[in-house]
Amino acid sequence: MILSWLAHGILKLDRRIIYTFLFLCVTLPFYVDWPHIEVEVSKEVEDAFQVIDQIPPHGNPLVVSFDYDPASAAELTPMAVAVLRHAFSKGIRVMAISLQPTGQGAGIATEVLPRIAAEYGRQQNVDWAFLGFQPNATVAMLQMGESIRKTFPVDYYDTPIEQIPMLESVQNYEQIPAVFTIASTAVGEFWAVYPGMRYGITVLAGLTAVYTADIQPFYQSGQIKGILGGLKGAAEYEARIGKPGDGLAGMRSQKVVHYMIIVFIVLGNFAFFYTQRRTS
Amino acid sequence: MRLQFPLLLCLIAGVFMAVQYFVPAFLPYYNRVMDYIQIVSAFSIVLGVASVVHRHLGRMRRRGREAKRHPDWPYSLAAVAGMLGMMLAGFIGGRGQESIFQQLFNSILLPVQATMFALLAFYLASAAFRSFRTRSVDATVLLSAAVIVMIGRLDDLGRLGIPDVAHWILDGPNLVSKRAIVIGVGLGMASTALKVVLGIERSYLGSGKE
Amino acid sequence: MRGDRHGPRRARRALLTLTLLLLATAPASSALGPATNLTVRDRPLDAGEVLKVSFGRAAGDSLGHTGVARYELWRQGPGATAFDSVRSFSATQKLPTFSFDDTGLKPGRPYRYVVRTVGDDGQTAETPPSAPVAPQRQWFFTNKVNTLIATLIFVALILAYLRAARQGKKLFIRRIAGLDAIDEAVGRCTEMGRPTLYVPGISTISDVATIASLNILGQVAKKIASYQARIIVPNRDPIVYPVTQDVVKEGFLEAGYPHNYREDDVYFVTTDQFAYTAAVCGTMVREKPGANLLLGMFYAESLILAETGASVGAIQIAGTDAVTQLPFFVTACDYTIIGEELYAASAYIGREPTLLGSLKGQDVYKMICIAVIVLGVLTSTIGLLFTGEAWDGFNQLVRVRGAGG
Amino acid sequence: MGGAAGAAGWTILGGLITLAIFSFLYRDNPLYKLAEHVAVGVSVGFIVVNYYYNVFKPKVWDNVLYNGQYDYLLPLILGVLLFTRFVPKWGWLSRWSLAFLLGAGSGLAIPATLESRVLQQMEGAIRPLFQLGGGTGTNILQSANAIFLFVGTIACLVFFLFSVEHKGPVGRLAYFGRLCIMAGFGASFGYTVMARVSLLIGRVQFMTRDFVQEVVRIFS
Repeated sequence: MILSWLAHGILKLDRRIIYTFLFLCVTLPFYVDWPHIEVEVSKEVEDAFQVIDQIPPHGNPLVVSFDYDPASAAELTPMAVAVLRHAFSKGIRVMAISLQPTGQGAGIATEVLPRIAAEYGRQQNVDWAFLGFQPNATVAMLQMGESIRKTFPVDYYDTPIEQIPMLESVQNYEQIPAVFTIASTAVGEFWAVYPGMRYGITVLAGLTAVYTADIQPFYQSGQIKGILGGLKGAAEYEARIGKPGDGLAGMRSQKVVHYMIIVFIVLGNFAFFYTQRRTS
Repeated sequence: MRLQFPLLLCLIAGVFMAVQYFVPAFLPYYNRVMDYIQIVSAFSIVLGVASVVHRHLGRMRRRGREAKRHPDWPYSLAAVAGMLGMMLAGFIGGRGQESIFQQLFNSILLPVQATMFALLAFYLASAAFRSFRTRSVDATVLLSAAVIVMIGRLDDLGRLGIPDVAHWILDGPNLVSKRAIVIGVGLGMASTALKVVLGIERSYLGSGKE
Repeated sequence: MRGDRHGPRRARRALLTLTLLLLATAPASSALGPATNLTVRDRPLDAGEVLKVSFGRAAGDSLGHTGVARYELWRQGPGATAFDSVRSFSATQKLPTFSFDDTGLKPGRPYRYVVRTVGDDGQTAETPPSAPVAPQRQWFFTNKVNTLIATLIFVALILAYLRAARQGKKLFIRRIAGLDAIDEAVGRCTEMGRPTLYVPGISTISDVATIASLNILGQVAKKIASYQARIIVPNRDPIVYPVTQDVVKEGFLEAGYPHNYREDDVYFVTTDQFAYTAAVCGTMVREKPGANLLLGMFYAESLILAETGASVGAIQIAGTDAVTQLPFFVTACDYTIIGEELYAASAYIGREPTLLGSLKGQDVYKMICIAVIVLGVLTSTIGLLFTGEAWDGFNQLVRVRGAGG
Repeated sequence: MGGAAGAAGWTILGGLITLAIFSFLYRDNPLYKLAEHVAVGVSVGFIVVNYYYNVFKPKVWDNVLYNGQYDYLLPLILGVLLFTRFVPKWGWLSRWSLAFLLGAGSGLAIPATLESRVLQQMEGAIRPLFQLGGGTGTNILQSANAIFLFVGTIACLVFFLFSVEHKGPVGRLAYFGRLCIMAGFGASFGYTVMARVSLLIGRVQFMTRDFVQEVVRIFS
């Protein structure tokens, strides 16, 4: 009886075999150009793209907030890169900050910002600025509504904010066309809950896939104007701006592993119900 | 006295911050209090840091009758060394893109955190095999919705209409259930906040009256 | 060279057009224009310390390409005669108009402004002083009326029910299905003569989910004691640990079997998240518990606990308010208590006044929300059917307006 | 360590540490523990340096010394009081700082939370049950969806109601709410799978692209 042999075999399968199988499924697509993927831009990503696309170049800056830590960098940094490429390619200025509670978002921004800005020959403090980290995200967000200078007296490189030419006419949210928060925690939601309600700012959110399902009510009620969800959101944005990056590169492995997980669930349930029907 | 005054301070701070939300005239004082909160909460981060250092230093000291160190003391030494190295690099070498401070972040802190969470993918794979069962109506509805959403995100079964069903699950049942949860959590948060301000909820002050 | 009769005339005409061209593009350097439409207005809904000043570029200065170096803003305070400098704006910025919030002013006192255009060659031109404007102080965010009413109703409800609960009034809370599932699991487990493993979550004592879990632990411990069976409680938080000891000891006492309480069955493992998880999984494999109760706050390790429990064949009941972990618990456990149900279970058992009162207050508020949504949808639909336009009265009622400009 | 060689050295260090953490899959080992503890130390050092430059120096030190705003001494004192937690005898002093922090934070949260998580969400739920604009086909589909959203929202809210016994029609409505909640968790489950897997994909990308290249370059 192959079926019962198969069922028992599945139940007793050693954990390390499953791990190696998963590792292969993730690694193979990097060396073999299979399977084919096409990425369709969803409405949430298109909304985010339109908001950023309409920001006048060389004018008031788009705020990009690195509200995540290295644990979710694999999923969120491709988004940051895609949006920064979109902004810098159009000459849109970027004012980057980080409100991630432990401040480790600042470490990521320090590495990503100069690298992408150099791709488009954008200069620091003229086309982009990085104001660094502030503790207590809720308080910092609300303080920026009154005065960005008081919230960030100096930037991450110790330059007083008065000496940054691009921020000369920036005082509070009235000069900020949109805030793009890249968040792995509820900080992404806080932008819509606190400054969103009090100052009516336009909030765009780049979130880990875990939060994409939970944030839908804020998107449907208009409190968040656009969403990039997980690695797929990054891939869609890369496709939209026509610059493939880590998002699209990872989608092949993503597809293989998704089917693998589905097969595992089906097999697991088959084995469970087959043996259970046998014993009861 | 040791309990009443802190609770009074908590009440005053709480009532002011709630009332200022509706009174523009308090804006200057509101801005000042926000600065204070910023500074004190920054100190609480340093407190968290200090307690980590305190725990690791404690492990390295000789203690007890035979003056024995904690078995894991070499690891604590490594932790303290990592911290001092990072502080030296930061305060001397600055925090620019090429600085040692940033390189240490990129090649020690980032890989450890990123890989720790990457392990979760392995646990997920083994759980998919061994414990995700359609054992109840709830689990059946959940797993079927999950499978549809997963397939829907792979975009190549458009012909079968699965991506549209997946999108509807997100904009339909998922939207209504998460909305109810957001409202429920919101009310829970607001009532807990109210109990803290009024001093009814005081577990954060630590137990007992010592 | 002059072979062509028309040469000189064409040359003269070329010269003429050249100069005209130059004149057209060259700044009218002599006549440096003042800034255009200088407007000063009070910032609405503020403490009366801010005036919003805005002005356009001087005539002929198109986006900072020509002759103008900077614009200087000068202010004349109340009772002063001289103007003093406030700020300067470099003309190279690519902004068609300049706007600036002048802060730190005195409410109710008049201020006047002048904008001076400074050319590259030091020429200056000033606008006429603006009419005196006084910043006004407002005492209420008029766009937050609905929020204020909603907040006042909320506070009133919570306080009323807290007082009612403290006075011991009879407040009805329905028994949630999860508690029946726990009783059944514990019952079947003790029949098989196997211990029950109870994990009170991995968070601290100040976490609401942990407090709720401890309430349920008391009930479970009493039931197990009455069956003279064993309960194992591994702890991750050093402060929660002694509380679980007291709760379980008290449970055994109430059941009338204080001597059955085993000191080393309720123990502290470690504070490290993954080390704690590994230790609990080890206990599951060794002790082979008949029932696993995972109630409280959990993070990413919930997946490992539930999987090991399932592999050991225990009946598993989970309960947490960590929304991100609930999907895993539902698929891996036999029954799951979802979010607020955990608090309701704890209030049902413990009848603890603060939890009971606030839960009832929130419940009544939720009923008001349901009523408003139902009325809103009905009136909006009726409006659509009869007037072709969805009536948005209720939408206006609950819509939140940002303070804005 | 010069530019290129330096960069290579850091990448290799990153790769070796990634392998040390992956070794935990096989079983817990000293290498894993060492990498984890060093990372804890580095993260603590990171916070201290950032906190000094971004918060303490500009907001406390400069404000008090140069701008003469001596009222900033108040939060400074409250902040320092936090450290009395290490001295059991004076530990109660830290309650003042916690009371201020939690009191102000909670006061700020009450109106904002009610406004954004309750009021604005209710506004999102209030939509007409029928759509008349498009062709008959889309109208029916959209109207059915609008009715589902309305009944679903009320059902899920009723599921979380604890003052009403879940029996009879209310019970059936609550059960329908529970099914919607399960479908919602299904959506979250599907997305969470993608999230966990992308973290692994990120590490594999780093190892196969950067780490392997550096190692090959060194040995060739």
